[in-house]
Amino acid sequence: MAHMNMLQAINQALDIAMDSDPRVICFGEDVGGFGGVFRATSHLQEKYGKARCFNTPLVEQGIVGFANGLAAQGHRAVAEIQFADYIYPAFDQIVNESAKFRYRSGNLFNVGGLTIRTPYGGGISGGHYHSQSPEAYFAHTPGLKVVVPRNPHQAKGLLLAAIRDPNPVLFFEPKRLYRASSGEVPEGDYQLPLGEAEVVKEGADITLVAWGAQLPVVEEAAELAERDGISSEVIDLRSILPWDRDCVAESVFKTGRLVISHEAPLTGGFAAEIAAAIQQRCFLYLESPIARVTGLDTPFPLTLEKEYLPDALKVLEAIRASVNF
Amino acid sequence: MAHMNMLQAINQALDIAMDSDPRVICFGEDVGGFGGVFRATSHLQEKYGKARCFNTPLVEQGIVGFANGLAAQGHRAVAEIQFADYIYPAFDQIVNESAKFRYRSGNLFNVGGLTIRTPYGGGISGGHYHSQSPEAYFAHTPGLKVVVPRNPHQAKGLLLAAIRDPNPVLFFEPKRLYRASSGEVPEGDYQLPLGEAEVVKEGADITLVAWGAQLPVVEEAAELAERDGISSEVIDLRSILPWDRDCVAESVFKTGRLVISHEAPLTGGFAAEIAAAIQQRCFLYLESPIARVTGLDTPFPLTLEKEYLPDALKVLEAIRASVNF
Amino acid sequence: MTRDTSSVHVPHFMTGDEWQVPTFALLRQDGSLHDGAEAPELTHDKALRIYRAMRFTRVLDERMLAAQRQGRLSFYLQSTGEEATVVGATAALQDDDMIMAQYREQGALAYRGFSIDEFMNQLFGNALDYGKGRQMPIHYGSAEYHYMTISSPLATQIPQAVGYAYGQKLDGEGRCTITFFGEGAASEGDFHAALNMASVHQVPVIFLCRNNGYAISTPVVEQFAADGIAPRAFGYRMHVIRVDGNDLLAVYQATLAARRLAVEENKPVLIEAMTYRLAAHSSSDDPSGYRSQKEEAAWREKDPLARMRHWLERQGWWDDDEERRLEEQLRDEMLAAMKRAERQPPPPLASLVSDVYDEVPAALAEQLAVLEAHVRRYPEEYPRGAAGLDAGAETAAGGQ
Amino acid sequence: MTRDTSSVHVPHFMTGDEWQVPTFALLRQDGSLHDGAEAPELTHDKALRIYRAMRFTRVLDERMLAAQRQGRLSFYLQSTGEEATVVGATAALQDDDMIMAQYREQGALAYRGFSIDEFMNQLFGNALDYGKGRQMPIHYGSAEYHYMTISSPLATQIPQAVGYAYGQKLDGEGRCTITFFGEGAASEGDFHAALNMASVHQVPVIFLCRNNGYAISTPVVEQFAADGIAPRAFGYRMHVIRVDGNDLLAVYQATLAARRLAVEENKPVLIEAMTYRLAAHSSSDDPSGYRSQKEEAAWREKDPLARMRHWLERQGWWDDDEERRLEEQLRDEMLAAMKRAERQPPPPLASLVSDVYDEVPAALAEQLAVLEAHVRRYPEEYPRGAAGLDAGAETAAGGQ
Ligand SMILES: Cc1ncc(C[n+]2csc(CCOP(=O)(O)OP(=O)(O)O)c2C)c(N)n1
Ligand SMILES: Cc1ncc(C[n+]2csc(CCOP(=O)(O)OP(=O)(O)O)c2C)c(N)n1
Ligand SMILES: [Mg+2]
Ligand SMILES: [Mg+2]
Repeated sequence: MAHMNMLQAINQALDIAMDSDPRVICFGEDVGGFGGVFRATSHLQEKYGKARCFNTPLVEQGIVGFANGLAAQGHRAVAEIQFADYIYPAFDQIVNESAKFRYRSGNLFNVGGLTIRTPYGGGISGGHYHSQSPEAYFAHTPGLKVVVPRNPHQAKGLLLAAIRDPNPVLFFEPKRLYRASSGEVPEGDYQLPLGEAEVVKEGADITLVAWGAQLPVVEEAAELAERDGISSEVIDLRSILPWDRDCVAESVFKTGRLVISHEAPLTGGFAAEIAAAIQQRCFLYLESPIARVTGLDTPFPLTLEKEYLPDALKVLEAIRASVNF
Repeated sequence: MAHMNMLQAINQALDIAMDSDPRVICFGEDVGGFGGVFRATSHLQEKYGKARCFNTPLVEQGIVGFANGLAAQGHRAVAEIQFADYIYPAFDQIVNESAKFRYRSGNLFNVGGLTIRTPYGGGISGGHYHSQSPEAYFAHTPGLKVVVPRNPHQAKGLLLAAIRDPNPVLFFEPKRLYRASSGEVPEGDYQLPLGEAEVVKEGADITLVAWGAQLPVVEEAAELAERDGISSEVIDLRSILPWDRDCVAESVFKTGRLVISHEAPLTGGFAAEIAAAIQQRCFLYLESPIARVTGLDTPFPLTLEKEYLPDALKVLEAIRASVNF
Repeated sequence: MTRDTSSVHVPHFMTGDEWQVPTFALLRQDGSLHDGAEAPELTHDKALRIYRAMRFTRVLDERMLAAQRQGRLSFYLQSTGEEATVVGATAALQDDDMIMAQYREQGALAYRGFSIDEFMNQLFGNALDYGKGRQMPIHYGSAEYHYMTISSPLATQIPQAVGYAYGQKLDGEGRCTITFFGEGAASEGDFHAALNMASVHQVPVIFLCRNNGYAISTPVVEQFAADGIAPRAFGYRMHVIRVDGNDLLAVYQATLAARRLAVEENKPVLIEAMTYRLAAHSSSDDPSGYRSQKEEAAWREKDPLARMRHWLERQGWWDDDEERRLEEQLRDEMLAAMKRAERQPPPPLASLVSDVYDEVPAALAEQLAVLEAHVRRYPEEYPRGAAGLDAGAETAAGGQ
Repeated sequence: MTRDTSSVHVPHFMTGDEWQVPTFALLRQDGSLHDGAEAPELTHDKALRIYRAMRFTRVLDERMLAAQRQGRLSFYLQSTGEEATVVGATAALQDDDMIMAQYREQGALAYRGFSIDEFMNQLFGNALDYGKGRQMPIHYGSAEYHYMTISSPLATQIPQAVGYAYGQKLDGEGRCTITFFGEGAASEGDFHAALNMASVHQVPVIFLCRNNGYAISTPVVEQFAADGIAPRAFGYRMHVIRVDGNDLLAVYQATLAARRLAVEENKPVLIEAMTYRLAAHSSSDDPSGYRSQKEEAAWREKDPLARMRHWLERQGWWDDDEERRLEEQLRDEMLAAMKRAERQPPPPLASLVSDVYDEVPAALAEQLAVLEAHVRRYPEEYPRGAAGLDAGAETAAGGQ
């Protein structure tokens, strides 16, 4: 075990992936000699050479198009999009191409070697173009996997799994936690399973579901609620697509209450899917309406970012409302 | 009143919009002399000249980028994307630009004059690239309006409203109904309200919500259910964003049951939002879980399209399951 | 930026009109060589393989358009007029170089040996279609013949070809990738991204633009203001050549040379083939609304098949008899194959959910189970689904 | 495609190395004119207006970077080294021509008269910021000065500028649009789309590329393989000129000529200004990781402000005294304005939901109501939100 922050854990995962498989190639804007604007790819070019870790021209649709082709050819393409807010020029390559590549060819061809890493989320005074959480767009796209880690240990294990998974994976990195989150991380090579949620804290009265940077927020809310005598079960979804319905449903069967929280706007956010699926699966067990604590239905603001964000107090209020329903 | 099909109604709406306001400009791939691959823009170039109705180069990101600028300048830009499946190259211009233009400038600038028309949906043997229903991607994007008409009368009135609305509007045209749906349409200039659902058929036992090409499907299901003695209330959402929660909630307060249907894949489809919002709003009134009848969580197929589609029989089964819960 | 750009003190605008890109041509329509032209080395066998592929394509297009008109097929798209461009370029490659095409390149598959049955199974989307009946007719793909499955969104394959070729370069086995696309598709942002990335990363890729005059109804003058697509290469300091796309020998020779640059020097190349889409855009289109019969007739005079045939005849490699026999044979084989394909069952119901991922996720397997139960309840309403119900049990499990 | 392209019979590849785009320059660093160069007509007043805007920009950048370092600002981005490019181009336009910039063009606003207070209110995102504190510092916008609000996603403004200019052409009032962007942003697909559409539709737009050598850490050699951005114009048969971007007079003259082409002949023009980003990319960046001090020093020798000042001095229009007075005055004014801006309250809570649409939709008004109640419950946790609670009541209603 070693103590490190999330960026270091991600950098280690990339290093191990490249070291253990010569077919792993990392690229994106500024990821080469400079090591990425967040330094997630530091030293990789030095270690593995310019052919395996390099800068691309500034064109996201080209980066992902190139990555699709490289993955189809049999390499493991690990592309970085500098901010999730800038992933949209590549939307067509991701949604129409990566996601449908295997299906449309009847499995003659696939881009399973593709992983797209991108920092997402607010809390860093980024305004609406350095703060977005676009995971729900991709979660509506069969053929993709969507993964979000909550801490360094998760980040390393999930990223290694994502790179080696035989399906295209979008890996959203909570940039607010890049340096803020640190902890013990196994030194060696390990993987955590995709598509499986984790019960981070057991509880009896209410289930709280979140992912990525929102995990510390709901954990804090759970602690606050504890003071009211409310026992919360906290679930980290980890994968948004496919997502672990069984884990959430099991929990709700027990608690009868559910609060889901994400930073993205409410309408059409992924909490909607969870609420829709769980109200169906757990209908007779629900003691109060499923609540969503999310960003407002607006673009992401700046000066009033704190007010905008679904913070622990807002989650706490939702917990109280649910329990007192 | 005149009898016409949906394409004729759309063509009339464009004609009236251009005639009544010299600032309305129509463009897109093949929309000029040829009048569009579906002929929705027939004769407009002849009538209003090449400067106001023209072909663009084959580049969707350019079409919408250009349209954003033209709208910001004060014109009413009506851009056609040839198929909704090809709107993704313009995703960045729509989601990062059109949707946030007014907000980010504090209302100094806006692209309210923008309307994007695009045919969507399956049922025409189009396989996965001429059949998609991508409305949910845009419904997760504050700043946009998303509208889907169900028949010629609606198409004309809603399109005129969309073009004149002071906000950017995505207008999804159900191409399966272009020629298949015909009916009486007022000859003159009229508008139907955006953001308001319509109760198409009143009923007591269950509420069915759909939009666009799915309307005839749920209407047929309602008829079939009638034979079982089940009385369905059928709601056409018409606008997906903003959507008319009050109308749906009122209905569910009365019926206690809700089935929502769309062609897009289940996970993260817009039915999830409706279900999530209505289970919260109508919690104590629901007699059975809210059901969703949708496309499978796969890309759109071809040979087995009929099996894939959420047809009237599948809606009927959902109605029965809900009533017999 | 190694160039020593000179400095001037009077403002002067350039437009590219300062120079021009000539068209490389070898054959006259009558099959004779232009003055000063030299035919590439081409064996008797290879020349006939090329011509047979061209003729195959022409006959396939005629037959299948007719079948579409009869309602036997939902859709078809011809390559008529562009056979020399597609087959000529393919013939200049190694048979295991990768091809990433747009949709009008059936000639490449024909040249490589994709069988009539393989064509038909795709066109009819039956149980034997490699694509499992998921895409519209003409969306062929073949792993065996190194032909990437066609995808309808335009230009997406162009940057993919760059990535594919980059992988080939890393593998170091001397292979390259060719990507075909129309002059319309070259307007997409993906094209620009691809050219730039290929030239920066020195990738062994050949960009072959079929400039056939139209993108559906849109003529080139409404697609771009420049003299064709070729000058775009200058923006990336990429090697470029323009070629008479109806001249098999010229396309072949240009592509041979391009392949040498790509594979031996890691220099990507743009080839602009000047040709004409003699047929409608597709079976859904009627070109009489946007172009003149006179224009079409003028191009029919430049038919690439006739030109190649005349050359072959001059070599003494072909005659009317052989032509007639080949046509008849192709027609008969196609008719028979079409019937075989039509008789095949549809893909099994379970193929609806396989290949979305490498394995079928639990939630999707559940969706299939619900659908299967539904189809069993109403078998007469879903004849295709019911037909494939039991056949497909293992498919669902295996994901293949 | 009106060009009569000649036919050749030997395959020959071109790359664009056949010719080159020279750099238009007028001023030497010492303020004298190059041999054969002629200065554009520039009145004393206009020359000083230009120089003051350049100096304003330089001082603003210095002050605000310092403020950022002190933690008073979250972020800042300098234009240091590129003032001649931005101010020179702006000065050649009509004051009501539209400007659609990338983010490093504060000089354009300074030239047009955007006040120190207006700058500061945006930088501090306070209640007086036109953008209502929604975007990061340096995302200025001004309807009064025809300066489109900056948007962070790169290159999106380039096709928008084409649409804007198309609208101006329809209006027929002789106005045009200029769009600024970096050589990195020119790699985006939007750039290609914009050039193509502008040339096909003959739109009065000027594309001004600031080729400053870097896109964050990425040097031009990893951005493109060609000799700069200029040759891309040839792909669209667009007028293009390359200019020494540190030479105010040359940029001014080139842009004047470009505007004439755009407005009088509806010919879009690409200008590539060769310059250098003397500072870090932004306050978040440290260039020592990717370029040498030697390289920076060499470019510091070409400082565009010094060059312009030397020219002014040669005209007898400027001297050390005036320079010192101007700097002092600017510093004092900026300090005072910064303090004023910091004292302003934040935008009202209701500004979180206005301007998403022309009017606040019911569901969003509800979300605001819930938020307001929450902030009232925990005012000490949300000091900014609580501060603006009552001030903002009418804002929510009016949507303005
Ligand atoms: C991204 C995208 N936009 C639009 C279309 C619809 N479309 C199909 S083919 C076509 C014209 C293509 O023209 P060109 O590239 O010149 O090829 P050609 O048909 O002439 O061979 C269009 C607009 C599409 N398939 N994909
Ligand atoms: C679409 C998009 N991708 C990435 C970024 C992140 N980013 C901001 S500035 C920048 C470099 C831009 O370089 P250039 O265009 O040369 O302008 P300069 O900073 O040199 O003025 C990058 C990559 C962005 N803002 N938008
Ligand atoms: Mg074409
Ligand atoms: Mg730059």
